[in-house]
Amino acid sequence: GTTGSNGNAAGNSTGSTGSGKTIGFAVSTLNNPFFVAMQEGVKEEAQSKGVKVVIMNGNNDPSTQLNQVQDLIQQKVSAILLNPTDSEGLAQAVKMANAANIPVITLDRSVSSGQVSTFIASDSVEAGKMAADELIKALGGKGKVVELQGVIGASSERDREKGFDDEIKTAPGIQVVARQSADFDRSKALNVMQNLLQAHPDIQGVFAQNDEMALGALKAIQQANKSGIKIVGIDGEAEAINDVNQGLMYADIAQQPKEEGVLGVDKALSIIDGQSVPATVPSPLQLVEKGSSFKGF
Amino acid sequence: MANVLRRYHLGPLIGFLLLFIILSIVSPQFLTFGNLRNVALQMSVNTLLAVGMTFVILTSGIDLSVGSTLALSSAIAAGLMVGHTPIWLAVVIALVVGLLAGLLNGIFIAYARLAPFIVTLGTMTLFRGMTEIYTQGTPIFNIPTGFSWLGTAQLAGIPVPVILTVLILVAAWIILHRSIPGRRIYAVGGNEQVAYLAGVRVKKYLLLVYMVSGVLAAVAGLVLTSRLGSAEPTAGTGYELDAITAVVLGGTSLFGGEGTLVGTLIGAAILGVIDNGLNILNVNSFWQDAVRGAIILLAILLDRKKVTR
Amino acid sequence: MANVLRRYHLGPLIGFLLLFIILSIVSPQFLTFGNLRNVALQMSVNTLLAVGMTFVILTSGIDLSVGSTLALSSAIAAGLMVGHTPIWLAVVIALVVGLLAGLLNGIFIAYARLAPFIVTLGTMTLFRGMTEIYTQGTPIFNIPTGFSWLGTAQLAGIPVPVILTVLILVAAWIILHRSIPGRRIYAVGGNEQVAYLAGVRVKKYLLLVYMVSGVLAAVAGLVLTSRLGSAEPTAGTGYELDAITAVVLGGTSLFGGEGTLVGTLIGAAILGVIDNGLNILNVNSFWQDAVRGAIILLAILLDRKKVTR
Amino acid sequence: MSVLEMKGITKSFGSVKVLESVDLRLESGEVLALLGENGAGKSTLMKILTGVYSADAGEIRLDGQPVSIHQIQDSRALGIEIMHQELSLFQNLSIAENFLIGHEAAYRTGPGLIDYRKLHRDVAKALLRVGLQRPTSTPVSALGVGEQQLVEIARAIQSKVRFLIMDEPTAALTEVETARLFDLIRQLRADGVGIIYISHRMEELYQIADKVEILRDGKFIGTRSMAGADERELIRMMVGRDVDERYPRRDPVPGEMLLELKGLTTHRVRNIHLNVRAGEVVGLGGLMGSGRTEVARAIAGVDRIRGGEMRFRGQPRMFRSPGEASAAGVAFVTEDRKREGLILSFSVRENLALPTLDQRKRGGLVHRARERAFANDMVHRLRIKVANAEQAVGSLSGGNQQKVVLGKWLAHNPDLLILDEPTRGVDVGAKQEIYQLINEMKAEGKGILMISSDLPELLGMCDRVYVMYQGTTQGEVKGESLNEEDFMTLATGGEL
Ligand SMILES: Nc1ncnc2c1ncn2[C@@H]1O[C@H](COP(=O)(O)OP(=O)(O)OP(=O)(O)O)[C@@H](O)[C@H]1O
Ligand SMILES: Nc1ncnc2c1ncn2[C@@H]1O[C@H](COP(=O)(O)OP(=O)(O)OP(=O)(O)O)[C@@H](O)[C@H]1O
Ligand SMILES: [Mg+2]
Ligand SMILES: [Mg+2]
Repeated sequence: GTTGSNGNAAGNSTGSTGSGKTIGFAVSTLNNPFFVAMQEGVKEEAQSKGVKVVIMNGNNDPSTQLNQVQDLIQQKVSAILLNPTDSEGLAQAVKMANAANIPVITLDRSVSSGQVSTFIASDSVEAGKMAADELIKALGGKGKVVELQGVIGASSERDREKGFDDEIKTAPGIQVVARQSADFDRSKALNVMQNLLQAHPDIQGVFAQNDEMALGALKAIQQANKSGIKIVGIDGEAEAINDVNQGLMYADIAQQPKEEGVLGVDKALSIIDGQSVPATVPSPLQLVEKGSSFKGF
Repeated sequence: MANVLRRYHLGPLIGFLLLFIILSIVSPQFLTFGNLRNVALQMSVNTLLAVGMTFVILTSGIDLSVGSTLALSSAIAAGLMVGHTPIWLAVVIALVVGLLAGLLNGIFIAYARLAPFIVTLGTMTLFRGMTEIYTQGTPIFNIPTGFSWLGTAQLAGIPVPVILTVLILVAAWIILHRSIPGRRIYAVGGNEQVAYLAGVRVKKYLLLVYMVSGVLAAVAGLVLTSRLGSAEPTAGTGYELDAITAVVLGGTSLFGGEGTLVGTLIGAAILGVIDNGLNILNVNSFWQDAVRGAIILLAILLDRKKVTR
Repeated sequence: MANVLRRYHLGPLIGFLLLFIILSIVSPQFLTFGNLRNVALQMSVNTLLAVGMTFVILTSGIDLSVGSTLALSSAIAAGLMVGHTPIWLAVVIALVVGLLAGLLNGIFIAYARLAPFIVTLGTMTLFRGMTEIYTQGTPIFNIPTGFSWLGTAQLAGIPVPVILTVLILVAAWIILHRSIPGRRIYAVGGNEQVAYLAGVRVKKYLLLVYMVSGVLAAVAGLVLTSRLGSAEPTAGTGYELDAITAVVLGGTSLFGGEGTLVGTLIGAAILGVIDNGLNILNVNSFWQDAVRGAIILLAILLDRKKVTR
Repeated sequence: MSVLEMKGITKSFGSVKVLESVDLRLESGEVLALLGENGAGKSTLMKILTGVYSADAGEIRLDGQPVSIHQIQDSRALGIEIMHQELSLFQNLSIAENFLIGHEAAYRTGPGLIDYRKLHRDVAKALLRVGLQRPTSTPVSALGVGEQQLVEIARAIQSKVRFLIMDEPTAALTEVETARLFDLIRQLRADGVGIIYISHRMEELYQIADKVEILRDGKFIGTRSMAGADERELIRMMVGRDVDERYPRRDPVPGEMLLELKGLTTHRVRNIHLNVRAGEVVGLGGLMGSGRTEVARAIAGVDRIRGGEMRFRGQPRMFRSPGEASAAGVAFVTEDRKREGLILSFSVRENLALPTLDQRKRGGLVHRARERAFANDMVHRLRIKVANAEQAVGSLSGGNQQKVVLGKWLAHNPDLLILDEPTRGVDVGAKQEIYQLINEMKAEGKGILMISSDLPELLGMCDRVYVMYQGTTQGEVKGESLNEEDFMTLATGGEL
């Protein structure tokens, strides 16, 4: 099966010389369609460019990912695409790669220290800010909203919350009546939202820090037979985009993970070829509102 | 005295009632029909898993794979429904998947005589992996709307999942507490060796409890999928711990042979009420875990009795 | 025969060697000094936790709180270091925090006679919550570089965490397998009542094992923090399961009184090698969980023996 | 009239041959005693007969026809019931539910539900037969050892049994219950039930058995008709040598006052008065459930003392834990070896060494060579039948397990030794050895408090005996009155 052929492929190539270069891709998790899409981008682009890619899933644990980067260094890959589980924790990994002279490109999230060749991302703080702007617009600057938080302590949770909180303050008419965590999880969001609807039957808006939670909140609202509550999510999952287009969600701040993956491979090849690349490569956020032709991942 | 306490589950019950009363006082929204209905609805998935877990733990086993079984069976059901398989057939297939998952655990445990903890830890990872492969890491949505009845409809104002859970609880109660197989399960958990000497087919009953747990995990998965309208590859992650917590909070011994379904229900209710209360009181997210942990510790302190372990 | 198998850990050892040989054949990178050093380094945190867990499980207990204790103690240490507390003092305080965490578990379990599973489940949530409150959900970084020695330096080509782990393993081995307290820990796990009647101060030893587990969790936390250069509020989540898996894979009975540290080391090595192997073989991510689960099941099948449970 | 025969039964556990071509023949309406030393293979033979183990060779015939018994259900279908030597009750279930498991067919109603009313009615009747006055819904865990033994007896005879095997049914019973049991056995015999009866109490065999079959080291030695069989000959056949004098009591040389109880009261016993001097063996007797064990537990620091006074070596003392008692020089040999005496996952060596670990240490470490030497010595001294001291204690025969329990406390070299049923399930030869040990300790000036349900033993070994009745000391028999009549008068609540 798949496992066997992968094993052989890895077994046949020692080092990174010859026509086929090997690059490593350390992804924070594949338990989330966002990163699955990023992986798709990396794989497809690598295939079309004829390079081999070694993919490692960090399962959202910084030390697991640190171990995996060590393994990549050990395998002497030509470049490492790093989608860090955490900005601070993976700095150490980047320093180790620096010491081994392997270029590192960070995707979606960067690291707080160590030398990164380039950083390709959409800005999570900015995404939070855009979500706040959408809610302000939707509610005409007045009303009660709730915020569904991701896993407490996860960097995406912190950044999106920061962007949202700072921006929502600019509309004094909007009151954030509850901030509760649903761990970026759809079924938890369903329960949490049901509970919040009990406590605050009069809310008019929901900011969900990712689309999974937005979709869970939507179910809770539908099942409570409420209407008119504006939901804004972040990510750009196909299911959420679909719901935006049907008017079920108000808006989505879409990132383009597949694009980030593609860019990552391209920049890595440039660096390997000795070309210079800019320190940051933006992967623009896409505001999706009803009627947009944007396709999600 | 200790016996009375145990028989009427006074320990866990007092914990539950205290929580209930405190929440009723501090939150005006708590003690409303709508909110209690919500709590019951939200408890249903964990209660279903905890019922199966009670069977398993009574034999001094454990089933860590329920969360993954839930994910696998519901992903397969959702995939089939999206592929236009009739709903009833997809449901039956999901139940069969749950049954087979339990059967696999049971064979390893009853026939290969391996430790339940490590077997179900292995299958937990295996079934999760199978779910990831099947879904390719992406949620399955656009499930036919007909299927949403199970998770979202109400009969006489009571959500269908709640009714289903109550029916299953009653059936399980009759089996465990009134039927011959039920007494044999207690016997196996009390002392496997003695049960064997008394002529109980120990292996058969070990197999049985894991199959019950697997099927109930599939039922829980169907309820969850129907509520969400989608099947997630990550669904049910960590649910095994919640189910075990409910069982143990309810006074069932992890060493087998002692415990009741009523206790399990109370345990699940304690957990359900904690989560609901934290949300409606809008307790700061940073504080929630600390509060939840402290309440669990207080609840078991109230139920202090000679070593449950 | 069964005895020989058990004494020399042939079951788990065969599993480990098979894995090792297969990986050496299919991957040219596996059997290199650099890679094996990596594996050893990567194993160190789990091995430290698993050593403490072995003490606990030998008394038929369990400690689910180790991951949270790890997070709490290292967050506090990191916070202190960032606040200019001398490194040695911050380290000592972290160890004391681990000790106190274990003490709290131990008091609930030894003196209040509550079930270890549910107690440590409560403290797991409580300590995690305390970490979240302390860190306000944000990683603590900018830790003085002097502290990075512990996690990143090498002595004679061997990483410091590996040396530390080996030293602790040896000390723990002497205590468990050669000392009088060790024998008493086994006795408490074998039959608490008998041990008590033979004059063993059961409560003292129960307290002790949880304190050992707490301190080792703090040590593991310091190693991890030093390796990462930052302390994360989510650090250690789920590590308890890995530690328990290592212990049980190593042949220790969850029912207490039986098992060895050598077994635990082999168990941890199996897990370490699986993860390393899956990575260097570049196994498709969606397939990794399924493969990992299947390997765990195969490893225990190889160790098939009379009920461990 | 049927005949049950076992022919050429051979069985090994690993490399150890436990039974070698053993024959057995049992007819309806007869009581066959099975006699043999600890570890001779009696229980193993019975387990083969009931399908718990399968024989490596040999066959079982019923009325001349070979029958195949490979699992427990097979023997039960043939009407063979067994009461195992080790208590086999579910501690977590009620008395009634213990009757149910294994006999579900009789109480099935509807689709697999339980006819609890019929169950409780039947169980109440069965308890009445054995004279146990407890509600049928009592959890077994709340019963004393003796009471549990009665429950097992009641359970074994409830069904339609053709052949009944009783593996040491009286080990935990006193005279009164034993007498009632013998009435039951006679009744069953009259009803045509064939009974195999295993016991280490020789005098019982004369009371109840028709024939006796002797095993030694897993080999068939011979059968005798019980009437007129010579006890010395039986013992010689069993142990292979002569065992003299049944109760080798020595004259006491009472010394210092070791233990005095004045009005001692706990949650189960009250107003206990007794004393033990150095150099004497003092008995504590009474009927089952009279509270003997509770007195011992209170002295040894297991149960809390709620009233009265206890003096040890003249000083008022109450031990708060067994550890404290043991440090002060009190050793307590408990009666229930599985629950309180042995760690089954430990080897013989580790069990023997447990209470005295501190005596063989080097730094904080176990002095392994000395521990091994000690264990080998103890195995030798008590003639514990094991391959070596590393053998798991769980695989020993019942009597040998009992010797391990005794051995671990002998090593402690206490001033006061409390023995609760020290010879339960121990064979005659080994009993003699235990008696010798008791006498040696006595000669060394130790005080011994001995509880035994074996009345001849109690009267034969002790210098004087306190008799308990319903949780209190009713009186003392010594000198002239050290006899069964006076003992029983006190034990049943009378006055001397
Ligand atoms: N499961 C087992 N595994 C290994 N050895 C065993 C096992 N069961 C019994 N033995 C051994 O077989 C021998 C016979 O044991 P058995 O229990 O039949 O003796 P017994 O005659 O009933 O003795 P007792 O009078 O002490 O009850 C003993 O040496 C014992 O150690
Ligand atoms: N756990 C318990 N719960 C309730 N009653 C108990 C318990 N343990 C013992 N008893 C009762 O306490 C009384 C005295 O105990 P016990 O039977 O141990 O006395 P004994 O004279 O040593 O008799 P035995 O022959 O059973 O050893 C008995 O009536 C017994 O049934
Ligand atoms: Mg026997
Ligand atoms: Mg007694």
